[in-house]
Amino acid sequence: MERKRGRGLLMRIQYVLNEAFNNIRRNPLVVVGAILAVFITLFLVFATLIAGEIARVNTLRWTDDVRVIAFLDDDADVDTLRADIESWVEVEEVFYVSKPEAYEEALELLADQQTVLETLQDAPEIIPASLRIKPVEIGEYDVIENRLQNMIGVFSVESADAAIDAMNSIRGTLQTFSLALAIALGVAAVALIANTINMAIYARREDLEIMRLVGAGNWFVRTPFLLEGVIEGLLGGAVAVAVIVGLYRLGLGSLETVEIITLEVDSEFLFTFGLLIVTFGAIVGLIGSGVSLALNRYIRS
Amino acid sequence: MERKRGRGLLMRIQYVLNEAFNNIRRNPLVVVGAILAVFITLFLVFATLIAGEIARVNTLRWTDDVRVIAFLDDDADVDTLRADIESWVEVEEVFYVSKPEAYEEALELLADQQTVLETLQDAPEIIPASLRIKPVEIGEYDVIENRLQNMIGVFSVESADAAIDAMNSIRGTLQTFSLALAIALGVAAVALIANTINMAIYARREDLEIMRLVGAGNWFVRTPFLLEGVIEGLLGGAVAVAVIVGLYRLGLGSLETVEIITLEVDSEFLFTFGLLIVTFGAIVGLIGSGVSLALNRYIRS
Amino acid sequence: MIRLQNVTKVYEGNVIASKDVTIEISRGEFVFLVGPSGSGKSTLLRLMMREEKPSNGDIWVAGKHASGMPGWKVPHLRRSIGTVFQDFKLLPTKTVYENVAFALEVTGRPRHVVRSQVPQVLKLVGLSSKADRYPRQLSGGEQQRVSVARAFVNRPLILLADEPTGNLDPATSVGIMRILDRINRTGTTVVMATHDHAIVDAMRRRVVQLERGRVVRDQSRGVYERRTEPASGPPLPPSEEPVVTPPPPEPEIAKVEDAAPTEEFKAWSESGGEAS
Amino acid sequence: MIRLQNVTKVYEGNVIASKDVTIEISRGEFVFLVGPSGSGKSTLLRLMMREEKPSNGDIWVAGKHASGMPGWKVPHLRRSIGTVFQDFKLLPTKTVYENVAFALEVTGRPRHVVRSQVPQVLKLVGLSSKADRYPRQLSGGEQQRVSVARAFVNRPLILLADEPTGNLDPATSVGIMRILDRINRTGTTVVMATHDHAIVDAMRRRVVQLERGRVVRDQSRGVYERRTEPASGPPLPPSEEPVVTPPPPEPEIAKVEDAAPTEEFKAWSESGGEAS
Ligand SMILES: Nc1ncnc2c1ncn2[C@@H]1O[C@H](COP(=O)(O)OP(=O)(O)OP(=O)(O)O)[C@@H](O)[C@H]1O
Ligand SMILES: Nc1ncnc2c1ncn2[C@@H]1O[C@H](COP(=O)(O)OP(=O)(O)OP(=O)(O)O)[C@@H](O)[C@H]1O
Ligand SMILES: [Mg+2]
Ligand SMILES: [Mg+2]
Repeated sequence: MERKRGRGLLMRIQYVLNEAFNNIRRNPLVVVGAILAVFITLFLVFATLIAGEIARVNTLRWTDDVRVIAFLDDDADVDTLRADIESWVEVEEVFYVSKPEAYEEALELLADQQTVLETLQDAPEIIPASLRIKPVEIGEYDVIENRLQNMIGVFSVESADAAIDAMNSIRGTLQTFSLALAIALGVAAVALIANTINMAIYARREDLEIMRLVGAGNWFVRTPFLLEGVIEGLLGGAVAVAVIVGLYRLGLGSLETVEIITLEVDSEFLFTFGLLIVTFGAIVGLIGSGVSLALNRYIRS
Repeated sequence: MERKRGRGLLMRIQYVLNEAFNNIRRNPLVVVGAILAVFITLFLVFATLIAGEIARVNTLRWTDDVRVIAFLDDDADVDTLRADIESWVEVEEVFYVSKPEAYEEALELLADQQTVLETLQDAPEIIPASLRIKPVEIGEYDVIENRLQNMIGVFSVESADAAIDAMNSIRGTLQTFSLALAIALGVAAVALIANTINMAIYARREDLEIMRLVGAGNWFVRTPFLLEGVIEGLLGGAVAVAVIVGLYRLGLGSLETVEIITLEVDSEFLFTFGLLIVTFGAIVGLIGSGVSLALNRYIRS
Repeated sequence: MIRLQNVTKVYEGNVIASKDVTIEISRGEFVFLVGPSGSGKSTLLRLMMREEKPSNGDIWVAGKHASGMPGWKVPHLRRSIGTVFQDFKLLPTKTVYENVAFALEVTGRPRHVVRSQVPQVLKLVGLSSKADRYPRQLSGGEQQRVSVARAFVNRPLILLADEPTGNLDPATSVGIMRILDRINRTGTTVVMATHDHAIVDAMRRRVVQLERGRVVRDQSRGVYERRTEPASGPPLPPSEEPVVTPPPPEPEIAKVEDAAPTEEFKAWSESGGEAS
Repeated sequence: MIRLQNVTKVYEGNVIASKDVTIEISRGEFVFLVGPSGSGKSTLLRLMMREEKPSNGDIWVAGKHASGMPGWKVPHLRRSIGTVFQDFKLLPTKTVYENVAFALEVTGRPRHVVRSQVPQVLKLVGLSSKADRYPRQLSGGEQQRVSVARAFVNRPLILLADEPTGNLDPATSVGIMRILDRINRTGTTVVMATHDHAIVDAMRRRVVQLERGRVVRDQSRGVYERRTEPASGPPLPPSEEPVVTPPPPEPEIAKVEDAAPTEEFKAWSESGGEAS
């Protein structure tokens, strides 16, 4: 009895696989339609995710330049100060800019403010020496600022508060936007794929009715369709990932040199998200066929 | 003969309209599927267009603040200069900033550059009076600069070249991006809608075969399907526009007060693009059904 | 009216469905196509209406070279042919009325013609009360009668009928046959594939018998079975106990539900007004 | 085996297809359902296999309360019933072999049973050489025989056959009837709707006659036509010239193509091994 039941299950699995693959082979138009829908929508989702990642990487680079500047008294003990500050956990790196270097820098920075420049040239010594401190986390600049303010030898602390906040907010906006877009596209993908699979099942409503008339149980009829949905979702997702990765590698080769922003994305990111997209395709395929089987009045008992 | 042919044409138009509406009424699942696909894709396209427009309006506002500054000699004839400059076609407006006003402004602008500030406070008279000139077109700032350079009474001309160029490039990037996105989504929409209508026709392949067997000519069979595609495209597009405009008005009421960027979009823009989207839907519907009729082997003679 | 000249039809998979068939059918003839299942009756009818093209040979129908004409001319040919399909081929999304009207609409008949003809034809086949039903709401025989009604509603030159009584009881079959006979008497050429020996034997018209795609008999005023063939086995097993066998039933007149077919037919055939 | 108790079926649109039908069919009986087109034969068969639920009354099939069982139990009921559908209902995307195998697969039979049974059954109905064709590549009669093969391949307790010979020539019909008769003799209950009076008259089994949804006759060893009914009109019009009328054809034995049905049937019915 036990053995018989086990064999029956094997039979059914074999049947379901057979059935699903035969369906796919014999209804190419419907299947290609479903795969196309999955492909296009997941292509868009994946492209958006990559665009978001490119934005993130690039805006992250901006913040590489964020420094808190401690202007030093002329008699400050630079080496001690520097060693002290370097030991803080919030601090990643500290540079020293001497008075002459600071003057050179000022000349450059203020190049188009002629009036101020002229004034400076009259008194090069008014530009003080400074320590440039790079925070580990961009958000920690105010902690560093507070600690610096109380140190001996530091007469003034400066950080481009407004600039940092602006950068942070642009980064935030870009990330929120690309995430929102990816989610919106994801939702659209679910709806479109479910819709397409629904129509594919509608196109075969007579088959389903006949199967039930011949005595096929609910799961006997449904499982091949569910599996078919999963396979279509998988294929569509895989094609989307392959095309995107292909296009991306192609585009990388021809574009990277012309633009200053980097288009390079972590290949681990590509892999992880590629896998996610394919899984997503499979799940959506399953949901799509599940929903249509549940909705479709031709299949309900 | 003439009259009869005229009546025959009328009969056919009536038949085609009847047929298309009956199809829509009697195959609700297929029709709703097609409309859903049009709706979702055109929703995304239209939303992207509006987001692009919001970005455009907002970045346009930034450039409102673009001014060319002409620093004046202490003995310049301000009124004559001003009248002269105001007469140029490239110039929209000219403001005069006197020496005391310029000093106040400098104090504010350099508030966080303490060292420079201290220097300034020692010699308030080094900040000159100036004319602030607003160009009609942001791109024309260099023409104005050149003309100013040669005028008597102007000792120096300044405009935030780098800033202006950066703004322009951000605007350009945003616009290119949203246009590219809209086009990509548009292409995806065409493919998805055509695909859906194709499957809708596939679901009715038997009907089409039977019609041909009973002696229906190519156009007698096809026109109702083409019309149906157009109607589905129109409806999907109209729903997309209605939903977007509805959501947008709703969002406008609750969001505008919290953000500094404006979300207001010209209602003429909404109207024009709404109409475009609906037309686009109709055309895509027509193309979709046309392509499937051409491709579908069940309908070819 | 219809001429097949050395026609051979080979379906994909090397299935020979017609082999070197030559038949000439004159205007106004009534021809029965008989033969066992799979002998190629439907294939011949499909060739005549150009649903299929012959692999070899030529076919002329209503003066046109059916096997050679370009695809876009086919609808025109089919409009002069009425067809009763073995599997009915009704449009599932149209009602009975609309299915029949469709055959008139494809020829561009004005609406008032459709409005007067369709109800008359439906009355003729006994389906007046079911005009607004969809095919799936009909019994098998009712669907078959809709297919019959659609085939002759536009008074075609040629009527091809593929087992038009296969799903009908003998009484209704006789009714349908009476209608086909009357249509034939008004000049329409009728070709009918059938398995109903009672009908063939009662009507005694030309019989073309097929076997494995070949014409093995072409006899005017023939019967269903060739008499020379010997019975090849024991008869059907009867119930165990012996009973008195009644005389074989004679074909009866139609008991078509709504009205006597004769009057209906008269009304219908006199209302030809608009249609030429 | 099958019991209908005061069964009434009203379709949407207030169509009364069965009216107060009470029938009891015992195990092993062979019942013909006869009656004019639209009299409710298919409806009764649909009710027995629970394709439809009665509007009123109760139905027991194979010891189960078919009209009252929940939907998820229906597949189990149907697996003990083999059905030949009037419109065949073959799966268009499956080959002949697969269509027949499907009826075994739904009951979870092991593969070697499928592999041995299906070819035998196909041989029995004369379709061995067409196992790999798709339904659209078959003639009407061949499709009907596939439907017949599928209905009895899993040796059901009950066989419901809706005009299983409607698209077959008399010889093949007799072949099919011989198979049904043998299946019946092995203990299967057979209910068959038919219009073929030759078959009904030759076999002399129980006949249930319907008219407008009501049972008007229930006669053991009956014939197709009730003899009390008068012929209601003139006979079919014969061809103008008189000819010698041959004697009415007797039903002949099947000329099923591949082999003599008797031996085939023996092989098939002895190979029941795996199936209980
Ligand atoms: N789904 C349905 N909806 C409405 N009416 C229906 C439906 N199915 C059948 N009918 C009607 O019920 C009546 C009986 O139909 P049924 O199919 O049982 O007849 P039948 O005896 O099998 O006839 P036939 O010999 O022509 O096949 C017919 O008048 C038919 O029009
Ligand atoms: N599309 C097709 N592809 C391949 N073979 C086909 C196709 N259509 C028909 N056949 C084969 O051609 C032969 C003749 O078929 P046809 O339909 O003409 O027979 P028929 O005389 O009408 O039979 P029936 O009385 O059963 O309807 C059959 O053996 C059939 O299997
Ligand atoms: Mg046939
Ligand atoms: Mg029936």
